[in-house]
Amino acid sequence: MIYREGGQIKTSYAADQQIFPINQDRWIIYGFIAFLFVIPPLFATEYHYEVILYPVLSLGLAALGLNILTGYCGLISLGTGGFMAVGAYSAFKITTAFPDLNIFIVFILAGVISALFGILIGLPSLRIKGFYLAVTTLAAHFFIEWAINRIDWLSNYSPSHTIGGPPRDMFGITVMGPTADPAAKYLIMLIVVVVLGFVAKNLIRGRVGRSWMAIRDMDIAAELIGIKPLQTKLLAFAISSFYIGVAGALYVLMYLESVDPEAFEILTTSFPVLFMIIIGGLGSIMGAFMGAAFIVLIPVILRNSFPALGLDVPSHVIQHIEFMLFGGLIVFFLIVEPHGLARLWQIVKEKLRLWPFPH
Amino acid sequence: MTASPDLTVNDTGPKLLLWNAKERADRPAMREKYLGIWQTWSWSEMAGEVEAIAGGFKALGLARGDRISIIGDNRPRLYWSIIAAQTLGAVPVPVYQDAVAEEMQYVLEHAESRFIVCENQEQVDKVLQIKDECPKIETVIYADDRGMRDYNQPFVHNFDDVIAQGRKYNQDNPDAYTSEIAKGKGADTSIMLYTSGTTGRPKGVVLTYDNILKTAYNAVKFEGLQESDEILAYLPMAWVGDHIFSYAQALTSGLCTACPESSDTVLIDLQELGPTYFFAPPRIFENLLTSVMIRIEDAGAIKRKMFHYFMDVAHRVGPKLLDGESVGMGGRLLYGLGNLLVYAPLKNVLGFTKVRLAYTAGEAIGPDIFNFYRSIGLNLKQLYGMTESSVFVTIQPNNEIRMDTVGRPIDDVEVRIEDNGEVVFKSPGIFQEYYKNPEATAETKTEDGWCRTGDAGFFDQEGHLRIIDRAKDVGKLNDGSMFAPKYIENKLKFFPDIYEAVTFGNEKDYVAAFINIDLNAMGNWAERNGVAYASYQELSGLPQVSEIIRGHVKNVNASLAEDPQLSGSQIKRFLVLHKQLDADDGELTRTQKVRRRTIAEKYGVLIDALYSDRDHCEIETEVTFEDGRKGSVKADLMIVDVTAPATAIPQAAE
Amino acid sequence: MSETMNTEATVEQTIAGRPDHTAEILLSLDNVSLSFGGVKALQDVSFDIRRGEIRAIIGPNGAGKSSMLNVINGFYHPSEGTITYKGEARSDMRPDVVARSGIARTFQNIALFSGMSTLDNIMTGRNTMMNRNWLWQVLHIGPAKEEELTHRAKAEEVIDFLEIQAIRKVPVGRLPYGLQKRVELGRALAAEPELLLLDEPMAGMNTEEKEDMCRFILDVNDEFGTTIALIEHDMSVVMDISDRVVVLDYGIKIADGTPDEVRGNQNVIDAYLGVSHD
Amino acid sequence: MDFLYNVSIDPILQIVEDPVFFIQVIAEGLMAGVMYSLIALGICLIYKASGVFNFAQGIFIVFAVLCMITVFEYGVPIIPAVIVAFLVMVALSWAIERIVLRNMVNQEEIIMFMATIGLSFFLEGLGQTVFGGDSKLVPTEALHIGRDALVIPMFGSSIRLQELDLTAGVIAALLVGILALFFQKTPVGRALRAVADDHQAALSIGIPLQWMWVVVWSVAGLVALVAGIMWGASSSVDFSLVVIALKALPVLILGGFTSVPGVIVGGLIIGVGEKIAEIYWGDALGGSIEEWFAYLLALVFLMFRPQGLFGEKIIERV
Repeated sequence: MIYREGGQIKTSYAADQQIFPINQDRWIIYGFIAFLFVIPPLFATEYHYEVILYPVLSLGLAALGLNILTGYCGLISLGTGGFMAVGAYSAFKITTAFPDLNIFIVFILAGVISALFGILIGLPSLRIKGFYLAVTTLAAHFFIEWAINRIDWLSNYSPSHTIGGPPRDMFGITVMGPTADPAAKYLIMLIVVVVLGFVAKNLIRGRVGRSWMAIRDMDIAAELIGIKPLQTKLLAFAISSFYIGVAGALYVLMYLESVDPEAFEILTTSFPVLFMIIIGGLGSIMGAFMGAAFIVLIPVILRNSFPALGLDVPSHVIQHIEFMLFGGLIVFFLIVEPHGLARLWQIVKEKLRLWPFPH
Repeated sequence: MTASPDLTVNDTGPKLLLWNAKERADRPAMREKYLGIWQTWSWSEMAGEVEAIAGGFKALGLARGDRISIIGDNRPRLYWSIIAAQTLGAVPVPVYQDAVAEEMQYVLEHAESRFIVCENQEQVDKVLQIKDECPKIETVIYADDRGMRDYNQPFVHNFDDVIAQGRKYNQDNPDAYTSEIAKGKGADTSIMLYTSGTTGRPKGVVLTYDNILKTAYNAVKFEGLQESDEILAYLPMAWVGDHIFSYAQALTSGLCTACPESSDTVLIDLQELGPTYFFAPPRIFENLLTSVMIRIEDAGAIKRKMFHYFMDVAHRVGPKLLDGESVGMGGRLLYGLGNLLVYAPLKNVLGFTKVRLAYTAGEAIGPDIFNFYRSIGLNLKQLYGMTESSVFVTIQPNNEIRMDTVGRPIDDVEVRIEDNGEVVFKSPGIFQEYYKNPEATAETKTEDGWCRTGDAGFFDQEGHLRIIDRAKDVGKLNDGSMFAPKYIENKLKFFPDIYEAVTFGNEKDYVAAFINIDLNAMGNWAERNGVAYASYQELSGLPQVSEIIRGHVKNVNASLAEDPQLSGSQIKRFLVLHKQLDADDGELTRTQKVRRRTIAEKYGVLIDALYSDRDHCEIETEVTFEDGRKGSVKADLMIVDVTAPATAIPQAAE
Repeated sequence: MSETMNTEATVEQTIAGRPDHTAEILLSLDNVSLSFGGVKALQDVSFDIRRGEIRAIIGPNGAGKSSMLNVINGFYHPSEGTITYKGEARSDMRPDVVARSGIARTFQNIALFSGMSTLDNIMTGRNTMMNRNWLWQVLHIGPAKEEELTHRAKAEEVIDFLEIQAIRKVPVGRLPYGLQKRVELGRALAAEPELLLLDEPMAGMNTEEKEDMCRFILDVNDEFGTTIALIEHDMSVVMDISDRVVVLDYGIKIADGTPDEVRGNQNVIDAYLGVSHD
Repeated sequence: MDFLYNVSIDPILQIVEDPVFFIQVIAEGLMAGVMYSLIALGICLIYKASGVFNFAQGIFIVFAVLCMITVFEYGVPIIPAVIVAFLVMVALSWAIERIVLRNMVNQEEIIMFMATIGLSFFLEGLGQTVFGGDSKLVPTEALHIGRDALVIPMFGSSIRLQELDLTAGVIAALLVGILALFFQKTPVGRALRAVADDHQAALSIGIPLQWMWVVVWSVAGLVALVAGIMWGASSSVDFSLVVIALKALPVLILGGFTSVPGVIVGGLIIGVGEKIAEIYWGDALGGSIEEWFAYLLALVFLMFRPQGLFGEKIIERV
């Protein structure tokens, strides 16, 4: 309906292959990103940051990472929590060892370490497929969980293996740690997420992305047309783990500020992130963030709606309802639209482009 | 708007190209959707290509006065070949690309073409097939080398080689190009276009630069076309309209001509390109509207209701807004909302978002169709013209759009009505002659410089020309009342269910009709009503279908009854034909016009039955399938009486 | 009726410029055997493919035709025998390595990447030729972007060749069967193979689609000089378009020669009529 | 050097020094393995018949046993309580088939798997709402499950076995036997095997697929109930047991997803291996290695037999 595509002709492949070939899409997305950079720092309160923005950004990035592996390359992982832990503890170790290091570099290094772990875990993926591979990632998860509980060095010998973001400055503003400026913190996270979002898009739309999707859609055929299966899968593991590692660093150092190893349990990280990509949409970058927003917002809405309706519901009951709602929604989405919110968005977009026709 | 060319100096196409290459050097001149993107050439690039091609033609021996035929879909290289040939003073003769070999043979032989430029293997094959019959053919050039590897005849050349040869030639003869251009003048023959003709052999219409450039330029000024305008060139290059729009008007206004990727993708390309200037014969507008209506029927109830509601609003308000009449505030608001929700998106989907000028001509357009497009804000106009007039005789001026007229004469054009009702005109666009056919030329052009159109018509009170029918087709019933077959047929065809109609009545007691149903519209009806059918033939034979058509015929009769002159020619009997009239069977021309005589011969049995008291009639007809095979179909057709014609008014009038 | 038309048209095209029977041998199988568990899929089969020819592999169901293609492109490794490609004996290679050596194929049951568009599917066919580091791709600049655009142009040529412009950006999952087959051919062509293996390219097609596919196969062979080995059930097609035919039955080669020679071979007639083996 | 010694030489020495203790360890490992087998058995059955990897088996166990305990706590005798719990599982199976499975036919395995994760979350929320979040004890006395230890003298020393574990072993063996009979001898069982082999073929010979699913899920519910009682008898029951399904994964990997004997053997191997590793190597590696050892074992195994112990060899086709 809002689309006026006539005349948006492409006279070069570069123009045809840009990320948003339709002007209206481009304006909307860039507008939205600009909105994210300008409006929250002006108006958001601490509550907005803590309850919505930080978790959506950090978990959304983790979901994006998982989506690269699961949604684009078709390799299922249940070990997201473990890789987030690797990223978080790496970032913690690096920034405490080199306090002057720019925190962007800290995040990147944390991601790289996580990526190396990913490659290691991905090695069996040539022989092992499907659920069997999921077990590999679970093994990794449990091993990592065990390691951060056992190896005191990782948490700088903190008694309960707790780590957190130490105060760090950038351009004279504290952007990490308990004394950080919430808006500055938010902007740092947003920059990381936006940059990595575009990087992911660039990878997906090129040779690498096509190889991943080829492996996902039909691995044998992919191999028979010359795609190297192991290299392709390992790259997916590496990139995915990089993203999840960076997300883990953001999650702990920026958002939660202080966590112990329990924060990375399967039920509290791996599964929710998996849900994000299911609800958001397998194989969609936007979907990862939509899913994250959805999963983060549901409890917030739930918790606020009962008091708003004048009902006094005990918090554990709300938690039970939350569980049922999550579970129900997962099943509902898988039945109704296995491709998630992103697909719905896509459908809406297509409908709008064809409006007033149905098809 | 930048400077416009002085046509007294730049009096030929090649000269205009040079002018554009200088004045509009970097503006886009041509586009082609090829390999997935819109390859674009600026005016200077295009001039460079033309220069090379001209050099190549020259090197191959194309000489002043030679004829060169161009056969293929709309492709930049073919357009450039036209100008390149003109540069050398040769006369381009574009040929309809879907013509079968025999049809092609007549034109190539008659025009005595020495050079043939073919788009692809398909066309080359046809040319080679008839080459022995056309001894004048010396050189064949193909633009697309797909499948051409084994064609090693010495006279068959690859376009790429011709260009390369041309570049070399131009290097060796640096002044050849400009000096050749300088030799041309406005009175030279610029192009020869063969009219398909409803009867007899095609005639080669000889047009000069003065004819086409002046006429095209007058229309450019009339409509204010600019270099920012874009047009999609998708109609046959051999048709005068395409030549005027994509060549003459492009050269005189600087507008950009875009060629679609393939004939299958025209609609997609149209939507992508979003042209500002658009021409389509009524049939295409009609098909588009039919598809709109069918697609909207598939939408949900709310959307459908919304669509129909706003279409009603559009019908009330739209044309007035477009014509600049005053509309109440409420109507304006409602139309604005409708534009947001329906009209603009609809235009977007159809590819009309940016169209600021759309023409239709060639046949009468159905009022519903015409109003539909105008009411959603498409500036659709009718014009009147023909090959012999370099198209433009009359155009509907903005804000003076009438359903049943073709507008006013444009600058430099005079129009007169003869005593027998025939329309004659005088204009700069009048053709020189029919090539090698002085008798026909004399029949059409009077000695004092007027041109007969063969159409019957009159001017209404506002000074708008109104065309009724072919002058020679207007006949009389046995009771002496006037019979204008095409007028009646058009009224019938305005019903979406009716694809084509042929009426009979000259020197008969009453009017009878053949009806061709529209497979889309009737098929859709059948689907909605759960009526099963296996083929076109079966569908057309259904009694329910005849009933529906009978209703339409009654409506037509009622409207005929309102016009005193024509009330006597109401339809008494009709039948629904079992097969679609088809150009491949010779029943329609390539431009989809009815070949009355052929049909009368072929279906004589049916006509006799219509004028007897039989209620059915058997017939066996030969048909040509899409792949070229021939076969025959048998059918037993029902003849339907239209009872109780509304004759009250004419009787009262008498 | 149209069947015969088709035959005439294709025969006409095949006459001109066929490779002679002394052309260089591109690939040969020597005494190749292959077994799964106890089942012998191929037994001591030898045959060769000459450069530039269209080589048909025919035989009743279960004759080992697909196994043959799978051996050629490295998906199965023969238990005995050697494969010589371009004059060199080939060791057991991974399929992706074989693909990189210039052998492309299509599949009996369409094996397209259903989540991707026609264009992307065809682009995957050019993967073997794209070798820019993925790090460039991260920013979509420099060599990676340049490479992407160059190969897009190549892919577009394939699209143009196969006349599938109208479905360029349609996800292949939504396409009708016949078009999917064409896209699959496009994906194989995009790799610019020297040897193209087609596994029942016309299975499940209607007459018109078969005609189109025949034309494309002949055009590929003619335009690009690609050597083609194909499995096909439709005898009239095989006889029309192939230069030489090898016939398998129960994993054993029972005939090999020109279509005419094979047509008259008693073993072949028996195999197709289901006469029991002595 | 110490570390190397601790992981290579020392464990061997320990085993040689005290072989009876080693037997004790193996026996305990076998007992734990039986529990793993029971959990994995339910998953295996469902996977065989409906191609769904049921992550919700963990919550099934908790759900079933909590249901039994709750009914029992209302004063209902134990046998009817068990029956009620079983009926609840049947009803649950029916509901799952109606709401979830039926709407997801022909979905990919991975999607089905995720659906069962969703199901697991839903049932957890539901269970906590209905049964409350506290841990509960299985009424072992009413069920006549002994809680004493048996002491068996051996080579001058002795090993201790829990009666409870022995009971579990016997019941598990019985259950497997009954299931085997059920599958081999009853028409329903045969039909189920047909379904497991080929859905399409089963449909085409007129087996009502949907009904079969209900049966299989119900049987899995029964297995879950038994597993829950056994597990709960030795400790207590609460919702943290839900992750128990994850424990079953290595077992399934080892045994193959579709093989009942494989699951039994796999369970035992994991049980024994885990105990030995923890006791002899655990300290050297920092303790609690059983958290991941089973997975490591499964992984190493996978590298050599990707299809599992009893799984069929996968021949890839083009």
